[in-house]
Amino acid sequence: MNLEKMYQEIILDHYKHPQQKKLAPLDNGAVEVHHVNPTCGDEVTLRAQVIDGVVVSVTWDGLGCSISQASTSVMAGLTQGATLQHSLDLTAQFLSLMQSKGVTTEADEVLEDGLAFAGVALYPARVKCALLGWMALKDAISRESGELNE
Amino acid sequence: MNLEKMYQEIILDHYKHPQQKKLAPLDNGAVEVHHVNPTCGDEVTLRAQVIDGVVVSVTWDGLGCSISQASTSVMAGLTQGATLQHSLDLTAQFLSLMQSKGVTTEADEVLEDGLAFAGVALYPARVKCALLGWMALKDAISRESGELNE
Amino acid sequence: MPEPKLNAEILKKDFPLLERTVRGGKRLVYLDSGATSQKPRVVLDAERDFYENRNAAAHRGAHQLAEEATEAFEGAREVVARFIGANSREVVFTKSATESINLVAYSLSSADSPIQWIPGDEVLLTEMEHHANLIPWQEMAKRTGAILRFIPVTDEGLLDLTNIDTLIGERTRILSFTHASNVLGTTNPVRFLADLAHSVGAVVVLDACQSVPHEAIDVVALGVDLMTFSGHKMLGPTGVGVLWGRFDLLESMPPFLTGGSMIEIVTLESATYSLPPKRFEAGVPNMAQAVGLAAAVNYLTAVGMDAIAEHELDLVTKAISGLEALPGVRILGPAGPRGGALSFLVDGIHPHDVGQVLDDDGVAVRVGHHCAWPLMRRFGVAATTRATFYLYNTEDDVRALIAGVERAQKFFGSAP
Amino acid sequence: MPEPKLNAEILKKDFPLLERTVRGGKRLVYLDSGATSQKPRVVLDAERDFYENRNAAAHRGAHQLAEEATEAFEGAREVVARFIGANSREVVFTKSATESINLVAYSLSSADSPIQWIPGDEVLLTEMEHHANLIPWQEMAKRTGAILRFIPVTDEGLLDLTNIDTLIGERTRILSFTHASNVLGTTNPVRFLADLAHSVGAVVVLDACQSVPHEAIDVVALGVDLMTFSGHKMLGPTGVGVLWGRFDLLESMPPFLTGGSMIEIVTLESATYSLPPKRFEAGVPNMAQAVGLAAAVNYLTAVGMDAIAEHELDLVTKAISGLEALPGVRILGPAGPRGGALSFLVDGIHPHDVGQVLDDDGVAVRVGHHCAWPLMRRFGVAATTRATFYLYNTEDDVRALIAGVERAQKFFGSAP
Ligand SMILES: Cc1ncc(COP(=O)(O)O)c(C=O)c1O
Ligand SMILES: Cc1ncc(COP(=O)(O)O)c(C=O)c1O
Repeated sequence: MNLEKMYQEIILDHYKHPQQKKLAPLDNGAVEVHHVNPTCGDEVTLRAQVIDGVVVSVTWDGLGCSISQASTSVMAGLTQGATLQHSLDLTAQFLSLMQSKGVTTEADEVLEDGLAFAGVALYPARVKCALLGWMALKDAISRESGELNE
Repeated sequence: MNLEKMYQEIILDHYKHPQQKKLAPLDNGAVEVHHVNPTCGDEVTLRAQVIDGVVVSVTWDGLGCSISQASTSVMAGLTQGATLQHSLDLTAQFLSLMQSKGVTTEADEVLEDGLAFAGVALYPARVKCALLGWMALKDAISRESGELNE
Repeated sequence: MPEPKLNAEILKKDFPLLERTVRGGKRLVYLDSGATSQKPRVVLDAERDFYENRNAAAHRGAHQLAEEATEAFEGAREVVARFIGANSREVVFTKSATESINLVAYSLSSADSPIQWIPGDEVLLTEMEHHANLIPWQEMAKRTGAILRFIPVTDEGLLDLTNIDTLIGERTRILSFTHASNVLGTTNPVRFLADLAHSVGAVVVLDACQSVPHEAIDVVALGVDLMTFSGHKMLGPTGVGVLWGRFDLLESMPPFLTGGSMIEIVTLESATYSLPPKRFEAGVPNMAQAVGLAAAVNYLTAVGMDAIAEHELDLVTKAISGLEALPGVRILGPAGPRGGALSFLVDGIHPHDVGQVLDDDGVAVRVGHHCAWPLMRRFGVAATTRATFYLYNTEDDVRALIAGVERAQKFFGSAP
Repeated sequence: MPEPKLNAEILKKDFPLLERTVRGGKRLVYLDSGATSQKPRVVLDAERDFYENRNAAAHRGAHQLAEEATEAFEGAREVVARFIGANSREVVFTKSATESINLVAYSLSSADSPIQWIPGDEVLLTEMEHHANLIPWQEMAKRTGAILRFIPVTDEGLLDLTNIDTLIGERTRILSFTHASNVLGTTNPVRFLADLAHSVGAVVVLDACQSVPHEAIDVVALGVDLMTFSGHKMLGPTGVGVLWGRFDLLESMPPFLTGGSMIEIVTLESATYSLPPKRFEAGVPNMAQAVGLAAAVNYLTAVGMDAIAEHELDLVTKAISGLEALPGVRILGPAGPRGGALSFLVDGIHPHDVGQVLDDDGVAVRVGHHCAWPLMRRFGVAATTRATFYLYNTEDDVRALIAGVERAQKFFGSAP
């Protein structure tokens, strides 16, 4: 019963058919980051490229549980082609969803498939899994901006 | 009530009129040791001289509570002039009295005034006070013998 | 609205141990809370509740029980943080204040320390430190070549700040001192000293073992960088202490104890470490003790820290005047304003013997050097008798203390 | 007379937590004792009794309560010492096995250590160590210039002793390894390795976290020099661990944590230290936790360590055959003789997801790298699912585990 609530069809679909799970070549100033979940050893490598304030490419590879894989897939789908600001907003929104203990608000609807992770917020130990890819994106963006600023 | 049992007249007498509490000069191969009770800071300096297997002199000085002072006084009185072996036997006997939880045996009678400390054995925190001078003697004797053996 | 005065007679009923008798039926008069405090029922219940309902390895499991244990442990951290006006990520659970200070002394002297030691650099302490805030620095000095210096203590038992400008200087890298003396009851001018030390760029460590249990503390207002205290002295369980630190400082400090749950990535050859506070909490933590400490903090808060401080000052003031009225009794330390530790000497009677007579009356005090041996030497004594007060002590307890000292004087025939 | 088999159904009633339900009324099947064990009522009662009747600062007071607290604390030491066939002066109470190992690694690398390090000296570990027995040595190697070497692990999960003669040699100063693997269940040949290490003069440290709780241990027969374990994994409270050491070795080791109650004489400039065990127990100790641990030891002894070992072997054997009967399930580690830690992989399902399904059924297992990340890499996996058994587990628990794994396979559609 609870299980189905957590592992929504959308999540299992993304898990089985992850989006953009193939690292694009590292050129044109794309940034690569590598994040690890220290409690379970799950890993993600993410490459992001920002041009003129738009995240033109988000690709990744990784090893991990259904939640981390599906969530990274959703993230990649939502942010590729989005503006930098929108990507950051989405990240903030997803983070707040994960801290919501399962209560969703209207604002969460921008997350589209990401909304399916509301059930995960009920399992504190899995929140980190769901955040793995999003935190990698945030890191990549801040490095990218760091470089731009220099 | 308990107090009187612990602070026997004999103990208070020795406390007020300690025996051999005046360090003899350090010559003729006498040994000096300095012992401290780490829980309360009480100290004793003891000088002992052994000649031909006889403890010819035991003098001391120190700062401490009634129990440590009285017990050191009794020790000095009993061991000065005794054979080395007898002094060690007395020390062992006193130690066993202190571990007796207040139950005395016939064997304890060799301790003479030292028997008055049976009540102290009921107060574990004071046992160390009662042993301070005796342990200093034991140490002095073993150093003395160490030196003899060299 | 001012906090109401506390009623110790009523509070006392919350402490099961205080109902017991000693030495053949005597009422226990517990005046040794400076060594360790008694525990209210709610603290014991909280620990037991943790074990009976939520016990599992925090931060390590993905099952429900582990989640609940993590929540309990992290919840305790928040309660403790709020109590001292801190953010929870700045609160590290250790086993004791002693461990906390050692953690700081080791971490700040390791190769990766934010302080890079040059022989001749100085650590400034005071003459009134507890061994726990002295020996770790002696050992650290051996490792780094640092020199220890000491703020002296006046005859009144206050820090002698006359030459403070020559004591704090460019070479001072660390100032570590006690907020309240566990022997003299002195309360030190934290903010003044901290500001002075900061003006030369030193790190300021506060030993708050004898203040956090007894008065309202706002760590930001104190202006220090690191602060330590022990749970067992503030109604909490044994086996838990706290290190608080400014987050940016903690973040720059290398770990001390290493092992599980404080890592990011581990290979056979090397490891990277988590952010504080986890970086400093290797291994399965003292979860039940942290939970018990949080319950103690909640209890203290409900009673009111200002009310506690006022109550203790009232008791210690009465004790001082009662004891000073006895001929041949000398108080060590300031008259006031002061903390609740009260050390005294009775002419002609060794503290051990004073304590024995008190014990015979059911009055539990501490005798000895109180782990502050150098301070004893400063006052030319080997030991003192010390009474310490807490929220559950009553005026009856003070009367029992004074009566006991009188009895000791009679017993040893030293009363003039 | 052989010990009677234990009856887990009856013992279970002694553990209040095991009566609770999880995830909406499911019976709790606790298979995570390798992380931390549950506590029988007698342990909670013993701790509470200490606080309610004997709480005071051990070794520090001269009053009756302090005497009783000292007796309780030192009595606990004797109980623990007897349990492992040791003398009580060889038993040091720490906060955890993690602290114990750090104590050893710091003490043996300090300037006064009995081992004087020459760069190139070696510390020998194994590839199956818990982070607690790996990272402290990495840090120590940084300080001393020592080189870490590792006994490899075979595909079966055993130590690969083929080249042991090249691994242990003249340069080996310390051999530190686990008695039983917390991941694979492997039990290592302690005596053989200890004798070999002694033949080159190395100090032998044993991590007995996963053996002392589960089988009868005689530390003399094991032939090691130092041994560590944690109370919370053996029915005891959190916040207490043990370091056992040969007395002459302990006596030659400088202190680690310094502060009160571990000293002989203290001046502002320097201090001299007590004999072990006090030398290693600075500060007011974790008295209640030591007392609780002694109650746990008494409980374990009453049940019988051989009966416990037999019971666990029975359960793990049944679990192995049940899991192996499922297609696509692979066990890591030896078939037997073995300890009770059982790690496995389910084809096509990540351990986190296996654990989640089990949790949904009320079965608490651990998933992840189990603080043995390098061992995971050795087996080419990021994580495993791990079940660990203890005296209160039943065959029903084993059945629940197997049924849960089957359900996970159905849920994720990975069962062939
Ligand atoms: C083999 C082994 N060693 C060391 C430890 C560390 O124990 P603790 O976390 O209680 O210090 C553990 C448990 O986590 C373990 O299983
Ligand atoms: C001022 C002060 N600092 C440090 C300590 C050490 O505390 P603990 O023994 O709990 O580590 C104490 C208490 O003994 C103390 O009074």
